[in-house]
Amino acid sequence: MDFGSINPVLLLASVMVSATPILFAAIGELVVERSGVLNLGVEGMMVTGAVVGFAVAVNTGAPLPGFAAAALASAVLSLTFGVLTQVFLSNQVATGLGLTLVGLGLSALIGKPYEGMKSPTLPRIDLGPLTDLPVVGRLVFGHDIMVYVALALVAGVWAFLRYTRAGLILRAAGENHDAAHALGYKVIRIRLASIFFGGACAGLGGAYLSLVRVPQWTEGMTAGAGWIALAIVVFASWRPWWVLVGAYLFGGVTVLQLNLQAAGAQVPVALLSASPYLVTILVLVVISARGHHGAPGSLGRPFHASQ
Amino acid sequence: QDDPVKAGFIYVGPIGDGGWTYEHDQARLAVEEEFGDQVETVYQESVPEGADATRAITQMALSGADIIFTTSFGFMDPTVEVAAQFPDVKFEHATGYKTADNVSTYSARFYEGRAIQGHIAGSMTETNKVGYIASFPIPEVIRGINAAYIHAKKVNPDVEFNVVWAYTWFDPAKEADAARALIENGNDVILQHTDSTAPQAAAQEAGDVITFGQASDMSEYGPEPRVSSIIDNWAPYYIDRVGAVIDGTWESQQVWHGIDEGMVEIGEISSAVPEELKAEALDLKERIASGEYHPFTGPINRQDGSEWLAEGETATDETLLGMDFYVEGLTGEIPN
Amino acid sequence: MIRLEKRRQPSTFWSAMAPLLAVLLTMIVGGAMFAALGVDPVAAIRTIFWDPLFNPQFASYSRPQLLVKAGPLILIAIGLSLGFRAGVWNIGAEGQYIMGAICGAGAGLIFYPSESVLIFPLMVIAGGLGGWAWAMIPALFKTRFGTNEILVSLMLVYVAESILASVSSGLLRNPEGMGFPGSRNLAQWDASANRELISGTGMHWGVVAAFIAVILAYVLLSRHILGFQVRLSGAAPKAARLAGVSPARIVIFCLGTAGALVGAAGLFEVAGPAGQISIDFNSGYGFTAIIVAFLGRLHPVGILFAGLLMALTYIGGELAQLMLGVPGASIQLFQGMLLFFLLGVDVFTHYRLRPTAREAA
Amino acid sequence: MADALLRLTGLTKAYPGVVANDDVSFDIGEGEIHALLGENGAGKSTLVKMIYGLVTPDSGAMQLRGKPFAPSEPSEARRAGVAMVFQHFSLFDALSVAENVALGMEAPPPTRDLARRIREVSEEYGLPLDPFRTVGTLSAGERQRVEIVRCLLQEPQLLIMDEPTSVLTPQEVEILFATLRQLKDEGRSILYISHKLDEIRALCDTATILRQGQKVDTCTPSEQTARALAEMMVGSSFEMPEGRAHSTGDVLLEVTGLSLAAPGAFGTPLRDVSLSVRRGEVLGVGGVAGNGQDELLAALSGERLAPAGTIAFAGRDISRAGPMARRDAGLLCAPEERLGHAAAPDMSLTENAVLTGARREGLVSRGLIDWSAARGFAQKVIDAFDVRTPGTGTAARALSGGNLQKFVIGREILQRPDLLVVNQPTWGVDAAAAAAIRQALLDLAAEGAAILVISQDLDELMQVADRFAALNEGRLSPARPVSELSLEKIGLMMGGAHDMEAAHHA
Ligand SMILES: Nc1ncnc2c1ncn2[C@@H]1O[C@H](COP(=O)(O)OP(=O)(O)OP(=O)(O)O)[C@@H](O)[C@H]1O
Ligand SMILES: Nc1ncnc2c1ncn2[C@@H]1O[C@H](COP(=O)(O)OP(=O)(O)OP(=O)(O)O)[C@@H](O)[C@H]1O
Ligand SMILES: [Mg+2]
Ligand SMILES: [Mg+2]
Repeated sequence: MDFGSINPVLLLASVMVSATPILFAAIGELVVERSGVLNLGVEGMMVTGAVVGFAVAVNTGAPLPGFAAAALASAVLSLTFGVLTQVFLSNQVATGLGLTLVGLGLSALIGKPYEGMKSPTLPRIDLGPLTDLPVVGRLVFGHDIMVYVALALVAGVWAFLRYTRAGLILRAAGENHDAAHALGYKVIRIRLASIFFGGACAGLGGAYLSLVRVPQWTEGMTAGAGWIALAIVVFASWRPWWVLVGAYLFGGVTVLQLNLQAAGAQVPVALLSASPYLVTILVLVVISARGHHGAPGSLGRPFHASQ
Repeated sequence: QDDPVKAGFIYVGPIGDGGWTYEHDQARLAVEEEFGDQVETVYQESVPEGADATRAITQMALSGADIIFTTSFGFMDPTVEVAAQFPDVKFEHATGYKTADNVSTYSARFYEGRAIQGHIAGSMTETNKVGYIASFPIPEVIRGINAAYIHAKKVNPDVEFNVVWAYTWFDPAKEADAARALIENGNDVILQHTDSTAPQAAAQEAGDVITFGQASDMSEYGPEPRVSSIIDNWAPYYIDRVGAVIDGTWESQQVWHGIDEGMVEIGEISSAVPEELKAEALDLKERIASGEYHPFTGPINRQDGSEWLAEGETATDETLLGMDFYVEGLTGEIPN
Repeated sequence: MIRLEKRRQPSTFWSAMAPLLAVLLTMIVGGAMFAALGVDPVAAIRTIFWDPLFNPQFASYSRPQLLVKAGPLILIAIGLSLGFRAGVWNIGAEGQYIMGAICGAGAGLIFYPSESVLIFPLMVIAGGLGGWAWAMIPALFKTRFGTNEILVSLMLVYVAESILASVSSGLLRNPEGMGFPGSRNLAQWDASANRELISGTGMHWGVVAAFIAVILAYVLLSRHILGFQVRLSGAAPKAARLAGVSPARIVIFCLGTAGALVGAAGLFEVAGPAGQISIDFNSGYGFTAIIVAFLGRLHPVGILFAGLLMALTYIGGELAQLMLGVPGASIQLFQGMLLFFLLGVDVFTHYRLRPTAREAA
Repeated sequence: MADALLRLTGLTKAYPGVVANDDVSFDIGEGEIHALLGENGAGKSTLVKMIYGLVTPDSGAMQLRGKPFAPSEPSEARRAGVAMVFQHFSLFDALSVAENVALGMEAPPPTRDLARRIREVSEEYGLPLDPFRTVGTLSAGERQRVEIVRCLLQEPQLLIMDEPTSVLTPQEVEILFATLRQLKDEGRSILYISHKLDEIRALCDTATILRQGQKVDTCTPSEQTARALAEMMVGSSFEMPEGRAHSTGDVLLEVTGLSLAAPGAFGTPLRDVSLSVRRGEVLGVGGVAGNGQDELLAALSGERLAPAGTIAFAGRDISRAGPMARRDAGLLCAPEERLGHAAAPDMSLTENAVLTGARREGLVSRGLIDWSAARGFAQKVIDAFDVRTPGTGTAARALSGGNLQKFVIGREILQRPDLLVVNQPTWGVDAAAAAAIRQALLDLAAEGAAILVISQDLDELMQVADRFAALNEGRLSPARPVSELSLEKIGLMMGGAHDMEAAHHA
């Protein structure tokens, strides 16, 4: 067996790209869950973002408006979930699944005319000499802008939750919604805002798939990425930097298994293609066995201010 | 002739897949174009193989279809089953092998096109590494890999094939990842037996990598990375068969058409290919079409070194249809 | 302003009315959607809800198909609903369905071409065991380590799919199938075929099993102490512990029962309507059944009706595609709406609307 | 009082089925400690929530220093100088002390300054706190400090305290009172809610008494007897439980050296607990909330299994037996939390009767539940304990707190336990119902059952228990006959000074 052809720098660079969609979705979902809401509809929001982003990019001829529109569209869609669960107090698990169903149907419908089209794609940034540096150049300075946006978002969410008052309030709402309400915080409003933000992030993740990573629109193209994002939030024990680690780990296993195949490794293909999921399960088990949970106290519980 | 003939189509994917189903639907449109008021067409897309297929075909027959094209291998048993219930309806099943009085099968000799792709690939690779994105380990795909490899090897003895099994006909994200992995491992030619254009996009992004369109022309990625393509052209066959129903001359048959009959087309060879090579490729195409040359002509050994075809011997259709082995020189194993 | 006020007792009126209102709202909003797609909304709604039952051209075929389609949905949803009642979220039924089908078919194919009458029962048992075993993975992880069962069961769907791809082109591949992936056709082998029991009804063993499951689940939940414990675990976990119910046992019981029913459903499907194990013989029943379970309010009789309703929208949706050219995706959206409306309308069961007091009051 | 700080006029707030506050008017003076008294459900919390901006009155008005005051949300009230320590729910277990404090403030300073101020203020008022501790790991008394310090940091003019002492030891209560008097001397006003009449008489300048949402009186508590105050609250006199004849039998329950790890991140471990209860005897276990009461009950009920050899019942080791086996043997339990633990809120009373009565009452045969027998049993509990409810089909949550408590206790008592363990039997129950429940416990003991009462209400324990032991951080003091105890000794036992106790006796 010869793995000599696998170039670690290219592999890493490729991991960064392939992890970006789930990273966007997972960091958004992290905020939603920290506010105490379990939104299982990530897949539906992502796929909606993918189609809207693609359609707008094709029509405007520029990818960035596509990203903006994707974020907006998914965020608006996520509000249906928000209103149902927060105002109408519906079961969050069922509503999240419903959101996935609606997102998949809606996106397929919107996407009909765009199937098989080619979209304008995001160029990699080129910082001249910096980008030409060995190793570092490709890894650090050789990506498209959205890769950096995703990283910045992780840092931003981390700083927001840790250092800002709004972040503290958001965590408080997720930790104990009755106490937060008693102190006068608008739990429902905080949660709706978080859901909106989570929707926007999922939309960006979807658009990154359809505009950069693939780049093409096809029905159901997220193919489970939203579910992976949910798993990564648990994996990360609801901590932002660990979301990054989780996303890169999952992206890493995904890319590595293809690279192993491409390099001719004698490992059963079925095992390789299941490996990202097996690794995720394994990590989840190890984490829970260590007793590290850290789930927000009010996660998934309905809140009704009985005043 | 007041009552138009109703032709139904059962598709396995969405029309917009840009590949397999898209080409079948193009052919449907060609049928409408050809016969105008004489036909009416209906279709159902994204029909899962299995129980739902049986129902979709039955309902189509109930709705009054006179001829139904079922366009995926997985529709074989459902087609045969429904056909038994509707003796007056004609059925055409793509890529299968079971026939009946009212069931025909049809398929295309894509390996003929693969041979030409292999020839171009072997000539043009600079790294001597050709990547191949395969879908499922089935005879058709294995045939394609073998045909391409034999002809690449002929022009470039140092060539090496790296096969990635994607286990999907159509999953752009997976195909893009597979293409990237291959490119990163030094493959500068990517052949694919999956239907999306994602590999073309990945190649375009990487630069200095060439690809071939699959199922449809994918000319939007020309002249580079897409340097040529294999196009499924079902229109002549569909027009022929619907015409036969209109005339009342339809009979069950089993066809395997290739470049000669126009079911397999070679998309334009782009300017990225040197003139001389282009001429060679076109010559190969001519010879295959005329029957002068068979892509599987001995001597060819199996992967394990045992003899498959002796000097000058050509493969029978039967072995080709059930092909489940690699030829000598290919590395790796066929998964199962 | 209007605000919601929690009822002391759930309203029986609304819990009966909500599904009807949800269907009505779905028809209205769905109709608007069809109109926006350029399809006559009345015709679309009629094709979806009426034609499969009463259209002379299709009904004689579609009506039995309703059972064929609803059977596995009901069987799976019954299994899942037990867990959902107890707060055990098994989202990975699709994987258990696949594994049940693989194990069941595999167990039968070992004996090909024997014609023993024992083969089919053996396959059913093996199918149930396959699904059960697959569901035991998240169950054990949850009880041993507290691992989240939603995610583990879901990840296992993808693992099951790659096992399916592998066995259908390897281990279980039909040796006479010209090298194509897919097993022998079980429906065409007498010993393994899950046939229509009464011709023209669509009734096969899977449908019978679904009806039995509905009855047993009903008795279990309403009369049996175990069912009481399941409900109690979901309604008040601490009270359940006080009563002496072991949470681990409930998790194992719920996931195990669901796994077995789902696995059996997979086997019934693959030995009957689907016919063979192939790379994607599974058509999402495992996921759709989750919706059926919620539409049926996690109640066995509710699930029976929800399964039939869902089957109706599928078959009606197919007819609408065929006859009216409605895009397939719009049917999916339509089903999503149905669930959303039900979840939304359900608020009236537990809350009442009340105008907020004004100053003068 | 000429210079009223806060004037309430005609405040009214109705909830469905109850008028929580009905035309309530009174004044709170500057520098005054004003008590608000009333039975459970009299409307005290509702009234202060209106002052704090959490609840909007249906009608009526408030004036703060003569200016109209109608806070629409708590932050508005906080800006106006009103701070509040809540009866329930206002700390975040997973957050640090500093974060918890910041959440209750209008414009908290940066973390470092805040931490410094927390240290300063908490020391100034004798309530030391580490700002970086996670709140979930604090004891109940410390948690209360967090709430108080949170208020103090805002320099409030009016501090509202809703039942602050129910979780404190007598010593801690003293410290709190010192703090409150210090605040009063600084010219701040305090609105103080408590059921503990002696405290109110010792601390408060004025008292307003609510009954069923209406103000019935305003008085000077130091001039009234506790009995008089209680009768004003209830509106009539009520019966105190009768004393009973002592005839204790054999030891029924013997716990020796029971240690058990904390159940979760924020629970209390049990440390080397030993106790014994005889037939016909009531053992009272006192202690401040969060010192292991729930854990002790769980270990006795079998919800958590104990190490072998630590719990013997009627001479048999039942340490590893589950709740069902223990119930079969005659050991029954009624936990503190009624909704969710002792009863399933969304299930009917019949179903809740099956919850613990399934086997002892023979409600299940061959796995099938006999629903008509279950209804019969539920009805029997309802009749015997005067549970006010439309019927056995009513959901548990639809009962008022006191009625549900009667149902839960009655359900266990009617199963004729040999040993009954109850935690907080009369928590949140009005005086008349409480008296009835206590009487039922005493009657049960008189019939020869052993009873273990865990309670935070010392008066209750003094009334019903023969012997008393105190729980402190999971340690149980040796039991002493109640007749030998003084309030001071109890306080020391609750504060964990077991050694000192032992020294006295040595
Ligand atoms: N959000 C609400 N919805 C409906 N009823 C309520 C609500 N809050 C309080 N009530 C009712 O209003 C009445 C007064 O309640 P409140 O909490 O003010 O009593 P309290 O005097 O503080 O009692 P406790 O001593 O038990 O704390 C009670 O009957 C209670 O059930
Ligand atoms: N949200 C509500 N919806 C309907 N009725 C309610 C609601 N809240 C309280 N009630 C009614 O008001 C009455 C008082 O309820 P609550 O739980 O406050 O009792 P309470 O006054 O505390 O009585 P107890 O002293 O027995 O605990 C109950 O009988 C109940 O029927
Ligand atoms: Mg109160
Ligand atoms: Mg009360």
